[in-house]
Formats: sequence, C-alpha cells, structure tokens
Amino acid sequence: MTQNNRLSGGQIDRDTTLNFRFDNRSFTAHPGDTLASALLANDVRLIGRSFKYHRPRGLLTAGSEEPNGIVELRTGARKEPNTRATTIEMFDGLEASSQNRWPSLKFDALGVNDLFSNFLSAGFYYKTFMWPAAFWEKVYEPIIRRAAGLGSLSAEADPDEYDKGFRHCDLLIIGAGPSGLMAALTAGRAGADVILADEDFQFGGRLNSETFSLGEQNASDWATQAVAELSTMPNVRLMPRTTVIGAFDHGIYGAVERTGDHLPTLPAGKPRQILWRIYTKKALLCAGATERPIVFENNDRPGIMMASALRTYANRFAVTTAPRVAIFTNNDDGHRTAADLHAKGVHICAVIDVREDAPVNYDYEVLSGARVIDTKGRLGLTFVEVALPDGSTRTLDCGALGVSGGWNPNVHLTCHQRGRPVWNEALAAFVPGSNLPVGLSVAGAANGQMSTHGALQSGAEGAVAALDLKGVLPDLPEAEDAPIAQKPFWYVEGCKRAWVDQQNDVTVKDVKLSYQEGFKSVEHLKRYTTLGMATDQGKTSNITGLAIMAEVAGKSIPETGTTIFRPPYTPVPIGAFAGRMKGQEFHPTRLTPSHHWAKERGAVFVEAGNWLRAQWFPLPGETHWRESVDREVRQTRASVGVCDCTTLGKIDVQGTDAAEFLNRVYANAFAKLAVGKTRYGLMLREDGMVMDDGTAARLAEDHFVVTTTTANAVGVYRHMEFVRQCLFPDMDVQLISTTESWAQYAVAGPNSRKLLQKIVDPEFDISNEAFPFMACSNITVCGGLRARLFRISFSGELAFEIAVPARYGDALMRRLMAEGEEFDVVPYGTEALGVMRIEKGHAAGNELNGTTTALNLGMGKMVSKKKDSIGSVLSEREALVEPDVLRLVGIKPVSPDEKITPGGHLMNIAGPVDAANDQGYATSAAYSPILNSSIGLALLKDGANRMGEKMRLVSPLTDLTVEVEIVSAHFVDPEGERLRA
Amino acid sequence: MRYSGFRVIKEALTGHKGWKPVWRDPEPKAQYDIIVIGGGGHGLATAHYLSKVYGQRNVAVVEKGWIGGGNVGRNTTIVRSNYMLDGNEPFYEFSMKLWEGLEQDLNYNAMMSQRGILNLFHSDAQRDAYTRRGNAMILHGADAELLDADQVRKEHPYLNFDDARFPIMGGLVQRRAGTARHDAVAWGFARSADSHGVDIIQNCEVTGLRIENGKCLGVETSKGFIGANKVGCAVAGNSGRVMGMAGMRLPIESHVLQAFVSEGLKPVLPSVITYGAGHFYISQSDKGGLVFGGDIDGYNTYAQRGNLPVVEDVCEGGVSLMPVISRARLLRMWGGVMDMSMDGSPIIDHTPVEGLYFNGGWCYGGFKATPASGHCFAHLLAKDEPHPVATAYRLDRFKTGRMIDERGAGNQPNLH
Amino acid sequence: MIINHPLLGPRDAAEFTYLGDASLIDRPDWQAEDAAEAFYDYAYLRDNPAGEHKELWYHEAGDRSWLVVTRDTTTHEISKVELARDVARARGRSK
Amino acid sequence: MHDLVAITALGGTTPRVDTVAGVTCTENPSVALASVAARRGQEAKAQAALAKLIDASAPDVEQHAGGTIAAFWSGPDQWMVEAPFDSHEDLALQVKSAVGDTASVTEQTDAWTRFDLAGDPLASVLELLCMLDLRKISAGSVSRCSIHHVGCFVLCRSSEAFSIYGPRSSAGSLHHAIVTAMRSAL
Repeated sequence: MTQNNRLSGGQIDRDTTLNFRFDNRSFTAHPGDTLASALLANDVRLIGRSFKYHRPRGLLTAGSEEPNGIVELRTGARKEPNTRATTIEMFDGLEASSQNRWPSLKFDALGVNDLFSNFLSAGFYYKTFMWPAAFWEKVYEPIIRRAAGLGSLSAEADPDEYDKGFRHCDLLIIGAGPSGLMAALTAGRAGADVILADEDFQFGGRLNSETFSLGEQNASDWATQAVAELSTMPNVRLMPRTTVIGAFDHGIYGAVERTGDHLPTLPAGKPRQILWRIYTKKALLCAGATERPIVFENNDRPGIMMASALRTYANRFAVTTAPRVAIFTNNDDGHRTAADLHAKGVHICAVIDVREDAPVNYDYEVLSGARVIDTKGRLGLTFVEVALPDGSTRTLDCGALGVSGGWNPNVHLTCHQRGRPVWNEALAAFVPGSNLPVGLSVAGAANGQMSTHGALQSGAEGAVAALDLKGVLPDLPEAEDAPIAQKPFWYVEGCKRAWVDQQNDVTVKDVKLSYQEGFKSVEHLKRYTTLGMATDQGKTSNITGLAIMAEVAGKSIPETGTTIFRPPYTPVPIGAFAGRMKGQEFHPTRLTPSHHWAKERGAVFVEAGNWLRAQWFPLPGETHWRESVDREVRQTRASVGVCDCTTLGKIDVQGTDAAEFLNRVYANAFAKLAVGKTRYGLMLREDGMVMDDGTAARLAEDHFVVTTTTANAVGVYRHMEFVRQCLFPDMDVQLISTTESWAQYAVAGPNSRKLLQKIVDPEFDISNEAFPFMACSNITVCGGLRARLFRISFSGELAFEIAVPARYGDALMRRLMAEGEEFDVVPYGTEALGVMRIEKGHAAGNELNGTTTALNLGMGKMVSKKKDSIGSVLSEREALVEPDVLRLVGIKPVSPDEKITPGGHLMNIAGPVDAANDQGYATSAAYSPILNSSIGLALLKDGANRMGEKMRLVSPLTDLTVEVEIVSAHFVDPEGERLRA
Repeated sequence: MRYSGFRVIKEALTGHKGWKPVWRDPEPKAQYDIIVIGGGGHGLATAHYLSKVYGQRNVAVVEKGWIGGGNVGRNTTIVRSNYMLDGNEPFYEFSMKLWEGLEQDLNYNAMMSQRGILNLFHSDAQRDAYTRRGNAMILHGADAELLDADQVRKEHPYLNFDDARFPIMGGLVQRRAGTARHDAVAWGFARSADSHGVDIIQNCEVTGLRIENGKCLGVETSKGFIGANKVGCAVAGNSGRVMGMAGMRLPIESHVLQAFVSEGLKPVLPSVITYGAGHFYISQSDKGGLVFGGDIDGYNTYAQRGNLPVVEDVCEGGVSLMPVISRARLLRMWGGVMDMSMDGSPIIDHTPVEGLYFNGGWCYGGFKATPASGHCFAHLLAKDEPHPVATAYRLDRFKTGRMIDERGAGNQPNLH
Repeated sequence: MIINHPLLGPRDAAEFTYLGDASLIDRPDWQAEDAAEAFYDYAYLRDNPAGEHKELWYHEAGDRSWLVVTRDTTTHEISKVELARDVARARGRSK
Repeated sequence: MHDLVAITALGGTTPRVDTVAGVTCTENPSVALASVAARRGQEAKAQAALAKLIDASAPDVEQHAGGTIAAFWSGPDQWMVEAPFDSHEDLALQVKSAVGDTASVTEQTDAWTRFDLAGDPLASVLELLCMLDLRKISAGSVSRCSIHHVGCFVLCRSSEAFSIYGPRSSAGSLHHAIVTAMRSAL
C-alpha cells in the first residue's frame, strides 16, 4: 500500500523503506517514523476500540499521552499489550494488531454496548447485579471480566532481559525540548555533571514539530546542533529513549531507558530496558506541556485529534491525517497548526474558533464565535457540524479535525511527593506549586513559560539557579515570544455523549451524574467515573473533567480541587523493576564447601534460606527418600556419619568483656565458662520469646566462637551489634562473622572418635579423658592444617564438629569418607539430621517460631535471674507463666504404623473436636528407624504434667485423626550416656 | 432510594434525573450520642452497624477530608479469613460471613468476588505452618484446602515451575476468600448509615479531644466543638496522632505500604495468590488491572508514598513467581499509612479515658476486617462490652503477655 | 532515601536495616522496683510522632554501624545522623 | 605440611577467567585475609601497630594502603589485612603477633572470594552492579556495598583495575552478576 498521506519535508529518512504489518496488512514506513505516523501515512485512521462502549477509535495525540491509539506490539512471548502507537519507534518487520475487539476491528460485536450506553452510566454496576446473590460470581462477573481489560498478555514467560543501574549527577534535566537543551548547554558549558534525559528517541521536543526559527536556524536544526555540542562534552550524559518515571526521596529519580525496543531483535546479552536509579544533587523539570481538548458531541471519532498532534505529524513526520482538515480552537496556537498544514498543501476547510475576535487569515476561512456541535463517520470522521454565532449551522466535509483547548504544563513529577499544583488564571491551567520535591525546580512550558523564548530563557536561568553558577546567562537565539491568546473553553454547552476520558469512556454526562449523586470531590469523581484511571493516566482528561465539574458546581476550578499525579510518569514493564533478580537469580545462591563433592555423590539438595544443603544422599537402588534417610540415621547411630553444618552462623566474639557481653545476650550464664569448653546458649528477644539458640566455645579468656541457627545468622549478628553499640557501648567487645571462613562438619556416631583420630594430628589427644563432652580446641589435621574441634552433639550420639579453612572443606570431606570406609561411614543430609534431633528432642526452627518462651520449650530454668540478660524481665509476664502454658512434649502414635502430621492439633481423647477444645499442636514429626515408629514433638497445654496421656492428633485439613501418647521429648538416650561416651 | 436493575433501567429511560446523592452533606449538630472519628471503611461500617443493628440513630461520623480517602481507598482489596490463632480466626471468619451477605445488607454492589486465595509454600517448615493454620481455620468453622505442587500447577499453570529459585511445593487455599471493590465498600456503608440517620460530616478535621475529669465530652474540629456521650476513634494510620490528643502512647507505629496496579488486561489470573518465598501478592480486578503489593517500606512515616527499593523488591518477587507478567506495565503506585501494631493484630477496646474508645492497629489487614471491625466496634460503643469475637483485641494484652502474634515477629512492628 | 552516614557520607537507605524509635537505646534497669512496667513501656509503647523522629538504622550492607537518624515522618527530610554508640554514651549508657 | 588440596570458591582447581571486549574478570584465590578490630581504648596503639605491619599509616575511612601486606578500612576501628596467600597462609597469626593485645584478630581468608576486574571501561560495568558514585572513586578507595543482594567490598586500584570481595559461599551468584553485567555493558 502506498503512503498516500505523506507530505514533503519532515525528519524521516526517505532513502530507507521499512516494512511493517498492522492487523495482518502490510505497509511501508521510513526510519524516523513512529507506528502512529506510519499508519496515518498509509491512510489508517481506525486503530482501536474504547474500553466500555467499544467505540471505534483512532489517534488523538502524537505523544506518550495517547489514550486511544494503543495496540498489541510484536507477537508470541514478546507480545506487548496496550502499547501506544505514538511512542513505538518504527523498525523493519514490526508487527502490531488492534485489541479489545472481536471478531475484527471494523466489526466488533461488543460495539453493541454503545447502543445500551444509556444503561451503562457511571457507576451503574454498584446499583445492580445484586440479585440473586449467587449470580455475581457465576454469571455477572465472568461476563464483565471478559468484556473488560484491553490487550491480552502472552501466556509465555518474557524471554527478554532487563538491567538495573545506578548513576549520579549534579543536575538531572528531565526533557530535551528548548528549555531542557538550553539548560543542558548552560550547565554543561560550566563543567557540571549533567544527565539529560528525554522519553523521545529524538531530542528537541516541540522544536521538532515547529517551522519557526531560532536565530538563523529553523527550530529542529537548532536542536540538532545543540545535541551535537552536548555530545562533545565528557561531563554531559545524553539519555534518549529514557523516561524519568518518578521523583523519590532525597533527589533519587527513577528512569527507564528503552535500549532495545526500537530493534527488531536484541543482541545476545543485551537488555531490553534498563531501570536507572539516578542520584542527583539537583534536578530541573523541562517536561513541556500537553495540549488539551475541547469536548463536544461525538468528539471521539477516528480523525479527530489534538491540533498540535496534526502539526507534529505534518512537520516532523511529513504526514497528514487526511487531505481535508478543519481546526477547532479557543486560542491562537490552533491557527498556527492551520497555517503549517496549509503551507504543506493540506486543504484547511475552516478554523472554528470559539472567540468572536478570532484572528483572521486570508489563506483559509476562519469561523469566529463558532462551535462544533456534532460529527459524523462511524469508523472515521466524514463531516463536522458547526454552529455559527448567528444560530445557523454549517457542515464541513473533512477527514480530520484538529482540536486545541490550550495547554496544560506537565507538572506530574512535581506531585510525586504529594505536592499540589496551583491554578494560574492567565494560562487557565495548573502550574507547579511551591511544595516541590527538595532539589527539583521547573523550567519552560512545564512551568508555564509557553513561548519558545520563555522556554530557552527559563531553561538557562534554571540551570544557573540550580547549580548556583556564577557569571551571566548565555546568549539566547532569537525565538518567537508570542503571548498567550486564548479564551478558556472546556466543552460545548448541551453536549451529552461527549468524551472527557476517551479510553475509559467517561462522558460529560457521567461527570454531571456523579456530581448529582454526591461525588463532589475530585477523588470521588475519579473513582466513581474511572476518569483518568486508564493507561494514559488522564493526561488529556483529568483537568477537563475537573473544569466541567467546576462549571456544574458553579465554583471556580481551584475551589473545586486539584488533581495530583503519582509515579510512574508513563507505565513501565514490571520486568524492568525486577531486572536480573528473577528465576534462579531471584536470590543469591549460597553453596557449602562440600557442595561439589555432594553433587558428585548424587545428593538431593534443599533450599535453607539462600543456602543449598544436601537433603539426603540416595544410593543406587533406593527408590524412596525414606530408604536413604533411614539408612543414614541407622548407620550414623550404629557407626559414624558426617554432615556439612557450615551453614550454621558463626560469630567471633573477642575482647576483655566478651564473657560479660555473652552474659547479657544469652539467658543462661557464660561468665564462668572455662577456656576450652563449649556451652549451649539460649538467646531471648527483649519480649521474652526465644530468638535463637546455639553454642559458645571459649577458645581463650577473651575469645569466644558463637554459633547461631542457619536461619537466624544474619538477625543474631545484627542483634549482637545492637547490644554492643547501642546498649553497652563501653564494653570491650569486637564481633565479626566467620560463617564463611570455615568448613564445618559434624562427625557423629559411636565411631566418630576413631575416625577423627585418623586425621587429627597425633600431638592432639581427643580421648574422652583429654577431650570430654563439650570440649573445644584449636588443633591441626592431615599433617598440619589448622582446624578447630568441638565436642558437641545435635544427634545425641558421641559427636564432634570439626572445622577447617573453607577452601580445604572439599578435600577434608573426601578424606573423611576415605578414612571412614573401614567404619562404613555415611554422609547424612538435613533430613537425617532432622530425624535425629527429633529423636533427641532438640527444639529447632519449627519450635523456635517466635512465639515460644524458654518455659514453653522446657528450658525455663535456664533463664538466669541472677543477672541482667535480654528478655528475662518480660518473660515473666503473667500469661507467659500460667500453669497451663504450652510445654514441649513428645508424641507417639498408639499404633506405630500410623503417621504424625506436623501442624495437626491435639484434642482430648474424648469430647468434641473444635477450636474450643484445642490443647496444642504438633510442631515436628519424623519416622524414627530406631524406634520403628513415627514420632513427633508438640506444644501441649500443661504438657509437662500429662505424660502418658492418650490424646487425638487431628488434621481435618489432611483428613487425619491419630491416637497418640504423650511422652518425653527425649526419645533416644534420655540420660545422655551416648554423647558422653 | 432502593437500587436494583429495574431502577437502573427506569432511570436510563428517564434521563437519570431521579438519582439522589448517595449520602447527605449535613452540618454537624451540637451534640451526638456517639461520634465516630474517621470516615474510612471502619468508621463508616461502625456507623452502619450502630444505626442498623444497634439502633443508635444519633450518630455522627467526622472525616477530615472526603470519605473513603484513607486506606479503604488505597489497598489491594483482598478479603480472607485464613488466620491461625484463637484471638484472630473467629473475628475474621465473622467478617467473612458479613462480606458474604454485604451487598444484600447494604443494597449496594461492592462486588465481593469469592475467587479464592492461594498461599504458596516452598519448604517443609512452611508446609507444616500452613497445615497448622489450615487446621485452625477448619476447627473454627472456616474453609481451607491443602494443595500439592501438581494441584497448584493444574489450577495455575502460568506460575514458575521451571526455573524457580524456590520451587513451589504446594499451597493453602481458602476458596471463600477473594476481593471486593474497595471504594464501593466505603460508599455502600456510607449510604446505608446515612439512610439510617447518621450524619456523615466531611472536611471536618478533629483538632482536639475535650477531656474533663477523665471523661471525654466530645471533639474539637475545624467546624467547631461537637459534643458526644461517647467518642470512637477509627483512624488507622493516624491513630498515634489522634490518640496523642488524649495523651496516650500506643503499641503502634505508622508505616507506609505501597500498592500497585497494572494496565488493564484480559483475564489471566483467576484468584488471589501470595508468594511464600518473596514479598508479593496479586489479584486481577474486574476492570482487568493486576493489583499487587508486597512488604511495607519499613520505616516510620505518615507520608502516603514510598520509595523505589520496595517497588523493585515486589516486582522481583512477582516476575520470579509469574514470568508472564514481566511485559505487563505497572500503571500506578500509591502508598497507604498503616497502624503497625506490636504483635500484628488489631485493638478494639475502651481506653483509660471514660467515653473514649479505640479501634486501630490493623497493620495491612484492615480491609478484609472492615465489616467485623465496624460491627464489633459498634457493639463496644453501644453496649460497653466487647463483642464475643473481639475479646482478645485488648489494649493491655502486651502488659499481660497475651499477644496475638501470627508471624512470631515480636515487638517490632515493621516485621509483622 | 539517602542517609548521610557520619563516616561514609551519603548512602542509599536500601543499604540499611531499620529498627525503630531511638528510645530503644534507653533500656531500663532490670533490678528497678518497677522493672516490669518499665520494660513493658520500653518494649511496646511508642510516641510515633508525625514530625521529627529519632530512629535507629543499621548499615547492614555497609560498615555495620548503628546510626541514630533524625527524620521528619511527614516529609522524610533528614536533619541529623549520628553514630548510635555516641548517642548511647551521651545518654549515659556504658557497660 | 598437610596434604589437603584446596579448591577455589567457584569450585575449580584453577582460577576462573572471563573476558568480554576489553574487560577481564579473574577469580583470585591467592590472597590471605585477617580482620583487625581495635580493642576499646587501644585504638591509637592498634593503628600504630597496623601501620608498622603494612609499612604505611593505617587506612582512613574507605581507604586501602600498604605493600606486600596491605590493609583496607572495613568499619570503625576495624580493618582487613591482605597478603599473598602462598607466603602468608597463617596471616592471622602474623597480624596477631604484630598487634598483640591492642586489637582482636580473626582469620578471614576463606570468608571471602575475590574477583579482579581489569580493562576499560569499567565504569559502565560497575554502574550496573552497585550504587557507588564512580566519579568520587579513585585509586586507593574501598567501599562496602551490595551487588545483586550480595554484600561486597569494592577496591579501586586504578581506573582500569578494581577488586571485588564477596562472601565465598555466594561466589557463583556474584560471578554470574559480574559477567552478565560485562556482557550487557560492553
């Protein structure tokens, strides 16, 4: 198809032709085009359907404020719904399709809604669909949901990558129009670190859309030259295709750079977009202004556009929407559009100006004091009906109507910290208020300087003021400095089906109805009618809606209220905020020193926080995980097993006050712990609940090594720093984490000593006498490698933990396996670890759930009352020491073949099963291959006094009821003889 | 005026001339039996139940701005009763039952949509905790189901089952949970309360509480003093400010919770989903927007806005769980100020000041509680005794050690 | 947000972990007559001001310093940043 | 001499090297580390002892200094001492004997993994990794910061040479982040 709406000139590369498809029809375009300009060039006016009434819609604007011209871009996994045709930079092979229509754009079945529009008035759904009650989910809502929504997502995962980055600058300039370019030149020449960002792929802003000149040059040439100068400055970073989306606290701005959206395909490893956090000393908002419509009957037909958009398409893209064009305006800027189009050979049917004293132009007809009262053309504008001052009407035959209602400064970012814009009577528009984000100032049209000269000057002044630059302003090129000449005019009296918010189908009638129903605040208006809630965020509709409500209320606009804007300035792909932190990279993965060895052994791994830990080590022939775990438990208890426990937090605590410090952070006493000994430590939160537990080994008078649970390592370290720095700042204590330094392995089982004796260097005696239970020492292994040995046991067996520098962890594990062959040594994972700790009745994560006290866990006596320790006072509160508080007990099914379900609740053997009779709950469970029975730990009311009692463990969720016996939590070796052996 | 489909048709045919304001805009009287401070969801619900259930007609709601402008108008609209502890579950299940009959009770379509909520788990410990929770729900008469990974995949094939850093092991489902149209909830309660004679007074900021000899006599406002026999404070987010006027310090901090909505999309998400390995929960509104959120920013604030790190954190969780939403665009973000309490649970209680009652500490769970909170607060105000399902929400529970701590995070509000 | 670390200069608040009101430095005497009441007040009650707030931040991804930040909770403006250890000493805390 | 064979943090027997365009990322296991934290009231003495050890004054906030044995600031009155692994595997002992009771010393050699970035332009790679203001960073400066949620030290040796220390257990994730940023930026 030929581009028969192309005009001469423009900033497109006519030497190159690009092919693209829209709704499966092929077209051609040129570099420099947007999808919107290319469609218009090819005489395509109908692009989409509206949200509610499915009215045929075309383009309204030429920028990111576009409400109507939204399409699904690309295909397959890369499909992007709701993409503005006006911001899509043309590339070869581009594919787009219209959305929210069925079966086709021209014949949309739901267009029928338009006929019933009278019944679908604002908020109608709040008043109906209530009977019968059951019908909402079943009937009404599914229909509404199917009809609602706009484009559709691909069902596939997004194949593209996104990056995040961080940049710093003295001055961030947002917008590269006349004010932004002038500000950048001023600040850049002064040597400041400047970032100049603009959402467009071509810097220049409105200058690219105008024909007037700056100094000797025409506007766009001046912009090109300014960019050329800026690009030679090392202290200036130019960021085209970059939208500054939000102004956050303390001068941090979010910006999204579209590095790949204009490319047919992304080069390998390159991101589609980059989310930048820009740290600024100062920022200057040069975001320009957005032209606003005048609202009239049937003002939403394809071909009815903003006048400035027609001008942009003609001057920048060399395109006219139609050969015959009319203009409807309340200000002189509308006439500029008419003049430019006329100069390009477009036929101007007439300029309809609401002002009686409209400027006359002898090249085409001007209808002063006239209004547009209706339009015709189902799929595209054909006729415009005009009411003349004398009461007569005229029908104009035209394919496009340019509407100009004046300009609204783009104040959005000034509102991002809840600042409110203020009404400017002269402009009849909101301008930035006084409460801007700290460090942000505003220049150019965004600040109400509507002339090009005003923009250039305020841009230069803005840079000078922001950076406190000495010296005079740079010379400014001569530029138009036309005063504002407009008569505020929001909508044509008497219109009903006249669209304020075109995408969400909010009409003048809806605004009036919402006021009639008492929704008088702007926020109520928005929420009740959905005005401004569409993907264009109301850029062309909010203020008009407010103005119409003000007229209805008989109040001034500022009396009626303001409307503020929230981030992001334009919608941003969720993926851009996620960056690379997704999939496997969502969180960093922490590997233990024996990971590579365990992988060779075919271990099954499990996430433990960010760690990956071996869960069990299946042998060939083992088909069920229980086989492996049972074997690991049996072999460990029968001979010896090895488990990587490096993930436990390790904190080096040194200093002359180290012992006293531990006395404060642990509930039990540490001051008198002998050097060379280890002690179990119970740590409480200040509210008396158990925070964590672990061991503290005293390597020297002034040196301890403390362990934490894997889950709480970070929190406990933070807590200890808090106690050290904030509570006892004069204690001589130094802390540092050593979790990663040491590969630490538990060697457990009756033969653990024999195995270790084979690798511990002979000068170290680890016999029971020389190295008894809870001993600890620095030693060497394998001929001189420094190591640490602790005789502690989580399994309840004779056990040690041995630590060597992490880089040797892999080798040590292999050595232990080799030396252990004669004992039939077994590596065991977290499952077997869990089984053995339950058999031994050790509380762990499931019991340390943040709501349990030492008393609950059977360690009440450990909380020393002879000293000051965190949490001891509040652990005494009445409800925490009542006789029937939960106590940790063991539970055993009465018939061993039955299974304990963690999370099941305990009920008395007789009586109702309900919340009122809840006695407690099972925290952990496992199958004990030693007892050949399922066993569990539970927290039971007054549990300590209910040993031997039969109860029901109920889990209606999993449809289980098991009769259990309450027993001691210490299933294995209650006297602890084994671990002292 | 009763709303119905027939009414809508009739009005449509007669040019919608008959629609009346949804609530009057009265000037305050000199004296009321009961004044509720706060024209948000909870305050308006309180007024509705006071007038409709407890027969209190001489009631005013005073609101500093426009009604529904607080958290009821800035949340992620989720309704559920999937709590674990005795102090909570009966209350939230009571609330769920009120939601189920709300449209008919209010004659206003708040679009309560019972599309279900799925809480995913990714570890054995999480599964055990959810099992305990699900059992507690059932024992309290609510509904709960436990799904394994395959069942989750059947219902939600678009979740990340292929390269998840924290694989989905299953989930706890409450089918009766869902979402409601948040603004409509506020408007519906307001309309009903108004129709039962309650004065809803907008743009009337409380500037002080008149307290003499330990008794609260009324409120000083931007529209002058308004007397009352009883004053109930329901201003979650600003509880510290208002109760501060009575010289009270609370077990509460104010924090901001951000929420997000995407551009409108054709239906992709059948229910509400929460991620167990990251800060992310999501649903899809009837208009097609993906409504999602995550963790609070974490620092004390009264500003209704947040910062980028949490936005990124939420989206990282979202894309990790649902790679299909990566190309969907985030359209709007906003912040609501939350009463974060010291155990993550609310307070509905009388205060040491006679005639002054307090409702707050809702953390970020206030929306789902709206009907029950209103009902129970109305009960307390009308009868001077706690409603049976709200007896645990006492102000003194931290002193006695009767915390209701679902998360086990203890006395650090920003962890709840 | 940006926290101007007394030693490191401006750092993004994302590097820090927030605890809460700086009154958490003023831990009561465990042996006092009213210890129970005092600890309840210390652990649970907050001024929660709308305005200037002294609060504790921990430079988790930095130098591990605890800081006392004076910040306006209505504007987020930060007027002062101190090392918590210095503040604690100034408030009479020692060993 | 013991007979256990070490592996690198990335699990290899030899260090990993990746080159994209003009920038190379090299895993560097041949460094020994020990932390030094001054005892309360001994700060001055500890600094003096450290200065003697590294033959340069104790590094100020966010600085590093020294020769064969060097040190960098890691926190208030706290430093990390660096030395070649082969000659100083027992660095902690050497440092302890140098500082005596004026400071607490802890072996940190295997707590960290080190990646050396060399080439140009490094700034465009680093700005995708961490929020440091690279304009303010010059040879001799050190910053602790977070890279893709991993807490790291970033040492600037020259505008074309940086060292990144990250926790050993996260070496794989950190390496992935660095190389991904190189491919993206270069």
